[in-house]
Amino acid sequence: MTETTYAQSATGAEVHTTHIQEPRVLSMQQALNTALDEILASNTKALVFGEDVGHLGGVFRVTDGLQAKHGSSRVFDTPLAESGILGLAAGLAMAGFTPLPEVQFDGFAYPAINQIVCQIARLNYRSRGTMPMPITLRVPSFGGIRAPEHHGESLEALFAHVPGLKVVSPADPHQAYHLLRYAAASPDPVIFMEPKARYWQKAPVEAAPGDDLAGARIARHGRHLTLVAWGAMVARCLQVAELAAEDGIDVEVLDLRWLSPIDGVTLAESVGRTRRAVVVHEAPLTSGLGAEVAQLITASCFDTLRSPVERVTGFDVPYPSGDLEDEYVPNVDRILYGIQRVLEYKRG
Amino acid sequence: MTETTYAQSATGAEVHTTHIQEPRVLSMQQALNTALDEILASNTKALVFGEDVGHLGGVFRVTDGLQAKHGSSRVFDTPLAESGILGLAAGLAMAGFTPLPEVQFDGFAYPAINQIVCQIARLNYRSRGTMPMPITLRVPSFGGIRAPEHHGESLEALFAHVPGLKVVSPADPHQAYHLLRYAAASPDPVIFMEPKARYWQKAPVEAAPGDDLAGARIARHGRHLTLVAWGAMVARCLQVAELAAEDGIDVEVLDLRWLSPIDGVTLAESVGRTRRAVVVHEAPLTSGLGAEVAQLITASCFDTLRSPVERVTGFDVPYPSGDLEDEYVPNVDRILYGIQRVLEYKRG
Amino acid sequence: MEPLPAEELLGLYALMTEVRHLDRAAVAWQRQGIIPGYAPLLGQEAAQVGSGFAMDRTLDFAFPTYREMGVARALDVDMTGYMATHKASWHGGLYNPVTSRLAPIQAVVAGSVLHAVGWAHGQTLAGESGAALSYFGDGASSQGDVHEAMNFAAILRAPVVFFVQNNGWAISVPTEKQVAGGSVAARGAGYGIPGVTIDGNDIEAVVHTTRWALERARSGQGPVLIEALTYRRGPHSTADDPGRYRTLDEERESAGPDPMERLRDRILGAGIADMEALAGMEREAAAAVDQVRIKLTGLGTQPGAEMFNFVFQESTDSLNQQAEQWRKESDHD
Amino acid sequence: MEPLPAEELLGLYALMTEVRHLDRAAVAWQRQGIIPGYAPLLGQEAAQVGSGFAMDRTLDFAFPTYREMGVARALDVDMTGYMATHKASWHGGLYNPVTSRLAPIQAVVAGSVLHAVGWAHGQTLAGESGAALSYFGDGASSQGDVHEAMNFAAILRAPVVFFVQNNGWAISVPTEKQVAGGSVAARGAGYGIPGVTIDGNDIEAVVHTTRWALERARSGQGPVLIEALTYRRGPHSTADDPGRYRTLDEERESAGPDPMERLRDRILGAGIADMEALAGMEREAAAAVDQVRIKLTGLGTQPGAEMFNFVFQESTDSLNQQAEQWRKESDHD
Ligand SMILES: Cc1ncc(C[n+]2csc(CCOP(=O)(O)OP(=O)(O)O)c2C)c(N)n1
Ligand SMILES: Cc1ncc(C[n+]2csc(CCOP(=O)(O)OP(=O)(O)O)c2C)c(N)n1
Ligand SMILES: [Mg+2]
Ligand SMILES: [Mg+2]
Repeated sequence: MTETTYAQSATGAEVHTTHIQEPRVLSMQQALNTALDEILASNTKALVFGEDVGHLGGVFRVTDGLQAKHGSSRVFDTPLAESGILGLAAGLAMAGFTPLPEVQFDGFAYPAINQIVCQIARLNYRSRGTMPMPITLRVPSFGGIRAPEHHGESLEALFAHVPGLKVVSPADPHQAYHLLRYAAASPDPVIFMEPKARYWQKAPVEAAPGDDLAGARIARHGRHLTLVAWGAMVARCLQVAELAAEDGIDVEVLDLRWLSPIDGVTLAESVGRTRRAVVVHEAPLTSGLGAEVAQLITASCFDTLRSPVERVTGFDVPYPSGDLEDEYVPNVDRILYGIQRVLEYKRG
Repeated sequence: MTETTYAQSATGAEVHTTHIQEPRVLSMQQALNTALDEILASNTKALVFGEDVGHLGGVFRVTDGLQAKHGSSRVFDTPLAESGILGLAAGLAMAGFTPLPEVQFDGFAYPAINQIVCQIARLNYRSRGTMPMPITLRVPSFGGIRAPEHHGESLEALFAHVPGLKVVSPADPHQAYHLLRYAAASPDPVIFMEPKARYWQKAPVEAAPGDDLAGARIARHGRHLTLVAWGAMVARCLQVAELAAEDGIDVEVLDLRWLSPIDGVTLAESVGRTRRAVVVHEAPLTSGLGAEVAQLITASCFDTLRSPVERVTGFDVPYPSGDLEDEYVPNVDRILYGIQRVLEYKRG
Repeated sequence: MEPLPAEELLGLYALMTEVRHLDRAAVAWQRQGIIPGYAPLLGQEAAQVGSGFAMDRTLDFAFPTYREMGVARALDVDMTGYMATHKASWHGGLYNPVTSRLAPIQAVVAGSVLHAVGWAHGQTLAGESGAALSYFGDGASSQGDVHEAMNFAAILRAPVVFFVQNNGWAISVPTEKQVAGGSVAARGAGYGIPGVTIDGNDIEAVVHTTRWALERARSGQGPVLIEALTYRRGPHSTADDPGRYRTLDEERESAGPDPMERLRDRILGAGIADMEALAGMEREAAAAVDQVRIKLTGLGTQPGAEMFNFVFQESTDSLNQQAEQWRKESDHD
Repeated sequence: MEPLPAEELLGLYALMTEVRHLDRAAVAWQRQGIIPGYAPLLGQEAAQVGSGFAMDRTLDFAFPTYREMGVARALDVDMTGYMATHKASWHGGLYNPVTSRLAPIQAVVAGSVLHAVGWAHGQTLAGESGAALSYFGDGASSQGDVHEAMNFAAILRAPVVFFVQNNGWAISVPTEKQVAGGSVAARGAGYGIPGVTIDGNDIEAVVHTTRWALERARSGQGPVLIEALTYRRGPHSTADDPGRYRTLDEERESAGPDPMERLRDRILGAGIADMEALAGMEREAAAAVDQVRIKLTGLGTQPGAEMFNFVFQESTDSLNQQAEQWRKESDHD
């Protein structure tokens, strides 16, 4: 994966290659901001819009300074209507633009679902490839910030089930920077789920992606079992892995990254080695993406699996208020229990 | 499960027990129409509304004659706006009514998703049980009728992932009649997915439900493997079972009925006996409800399963036009291939 | 209002004649099993042909619903490719939407109204001067997306013309139970955009008003909302039975004079052409429709592989594997 | 417009004083870490207290957003239960919405507007005579649901009053970039319903207009749309920094006179009460707010089991099992 691959404009717009040249320590918010800045600079057809993304720079400051730098035609506030924002994006894509709309919070993607599912995901298909939808929809996602209702949700299972969408979530600043540039260069619609609980932690962003951005990645190598996670749960799983190591348990952490399409090859390779897996996600259990991941693992590793794949997830309840958040989001204890279950499993 | 159980009104409205007294041969459309008629007669708080459900009696005639009989206050046409219909339902539920709204076709539930997910599914929770939502949303669902775009879709995975919703789909007229009465008596919101390809086939409807309506049911007993299906796929699986029987393969067909909550006990019991399972659904493969079913089976039957659970489903493509429908919806051949795969599976 | 030149009137009459023939033929084809379904536009020919005719096809772009066959014909779209949607070949139709200046056929009521606004705003951003023409119905006007579209369009001053065909019905629901206040056009004022009501069965009024609105939009003066009053003379679709919700007497009364007859009388009255010339047009229309029938029946079933081909610009391994498995399992017997 | 009786003016002043105290206190509590966040209503006290005060609590029902603390107080809602939402105890608040005649606090912009229409239509169907009062903002007016709600309400002639607080801002976006045409009230005409613009900082105008609208609705004359012009003097929420999008000078200019000072001047000018009496009200308000603080800080953390308890009226085996597992895994260390 070279830089030019993802600096290419899907719509044939002139592309000036703009890219960080040396490692920088950035928060995810800064990494995303840098990526957006460079996307706007290198693809003259790129547009950033949504609620409060202009002057204010977004409620999480991810678009901070972009309007001042790139102008209010290319970075603009819309009225407060998510269906309108996504419908506008579809029309702009038809006109040859590369829209990067934002939905302010996960829970406010619902009013736009009709435009996302019935229009953006299908216009390439409906038009037999003549009207591509190179749209990257940024959605601050997942929980963990003690926010009001509808500000802490995980919609990946919904999006991953929609044919015509690709879905990705970065786990750290380096991933955020490279995956956003990769997504924005895609000729297909990508839902970009930003783990808002991780916006502020700093870490190095390298100039080179480091691996093939199209698939999953092993965030930590281990021998005894594989923890599969994405978004904010990757950091938590890495933390769990350190704790487990104290008990002599060697945990592999697989950062799935792409929630659609899922990288079944890396999954099979990892669990083929470790023979045990736990999937961790914040979304409710039932019909969550963990079921798909578990079934993909089981189908490919049926003979070698030593125990059923475990799921440690949010419960089948609405995302709760701050008081109960730490009870809802998989915490270290619950993940350790999941690990214990797969390690202690005995055939009956 | 006795009649009175589901003739109870969730909202405490006066209930006159009205119910078919002897077996009748009905199409599913007639069975649903009969059930709605009786619900309106027995629960004075019940209301039927949606697009074209009044005078016209619905595009599938499921509400035929109900306005003439019960009046245009209780059975009424709304303007053409699905979010409006569901938002109205939520408000009417707050006012003590038992709304039975209709969304005209599966694909037109998307504009209402915000009201369904963020409001109807959560108002009981948000209000700490003081504002129940005894809403039964009828959605003509699934494919098979060579219809225009957005008229053949399967949204069960989306609905089943939403905490606060219950989801059910009947496979035949008897199930349709009893499950609709059961759903309408529920104090919780139920998404009622009607397999539109099965509206017109007639079959006997018995006065007694015949089993516990709250769970799954075995539609055909068999020894060699379990086919798990719902909606229109149940009839197809029964047909496959007959064909397989000619080759000496004894197929059990499990009609899941409730897509949320899923009856894990019946699943485990069946596959515990047959040791092999194939899940069949019309929705796309990835993140479909088949993943959840497969994972539930694997988790409960890990030691006895002889092969990984197979999924025979729609592809990860938008539901296609009539020309390609029979290629998309699981057909007899593809289900037979799935059966072959689980039967011929050999540990590597 | 200047009368239209004679050759334009004749051109419009020829188009309307062909559209009416094709419309009637399509209903017959459905009965004959040639196509599984169809949504007739009978009675809406003036609104559709007139507005499509008013477009500048080098600049403008139209966004239809599922009933705009007359617009498609006026834009000179390949009619076999257009009708293929009703043959269940491909949802969006088999014509090329980009070169045809007609977005793919669209079944979600109000689904494409926002796309028109987005495309139009794209014209502004790109410094181009086309206008978008957004078609929708009285029923669709109830959808939230229409409100969002009008508000966005007015805020962005986007060059878009909202063209509402108020044909009196949304399937079985009459306008008075659909459109509170009785007028879609009146809603324009609430967004600060001109809302104009026209007789949608008077093709000259349709052409003039649409031209005016498109020019206004192109010249940077922002969106316009046109409500063309017309009447759906046929059923909602071939699956519908209007006898269940309106009587023939009611139909006759509400429909008013036939837009085709009006144009014919206008042409004959002004001595622009004689009956014979018009009869010639009828024959040409019949021949053209016959060609469509021949090509349409000649269209084979779409190959199953097409299901997989257009999902993405860049397909995925997982999808390719599904296509591969499908191929294996459907080759077999 | 008849002036309000003296005791009503005094009652309103007492309510507004308490609301202002509680509002300022809540901002302080956020800084002190007592609550994680808060959305102040500073400057909107007249619009909120006046409209809530105009309700008949035996008949009517209010549907708030997330900023209607002043409405809640005017309706005599348990303010600890109300403020609990900002302590992150429970999203909808811990008050009983049914007995309070105030629907649960609601964070989806425009989410509850349709509920008000549904509840109001329920009054018609049940032969009862209450009216619904639906609160939303200038930003919310852009949502499709608001359009659908107004159209439904007018078609159904539902007894609902739409009360828009146009406070000039939706987070950082000013009304002129939000509301095309500049007036939410003007949109009423498009639905055939009265749209009234009032000075939302004039509490007498607010009380009079809301009473008139509620009475009109209750008597079967259909919905009314009121746009109360006011100003959000504080940040959008305690997480917001208005300095990024407006200057203090702009604030001063746009905000106009403080609604509280206006009522105080009115009361003093008319000799209804003297400064001392008003100072007494301030002391009572401070004491009441202190009580809320004590109760709020005394509120323990919600027990985790509550997550599972209210999902359904009839819980499910699967959910019960999850609750059981949660219990086991969180008792442990
Ligand atoms: C969002 C959505 N809801 C429902 C339908 C089903 N439906 C198809 S056409 C129609 C009526 C549309 O009426 P109108 O907008 O007036 O257009 P007309 O059919 O009269 O041309 C309905 C309800 C749909 N296609 N899309
Ligand atoms: C559907 C939805 N989209 C976005 C948001 C995020 N958000 C919360 S408040 C707000 C601004 C609301 O403005 P307005 O309606 O004028 O109310 P105000 O805050 O001024 O009281 C936004 C964008 C939301 N809560 N709901
Ligand atoms: Mg119509
Ligand atoms: Mg505001």
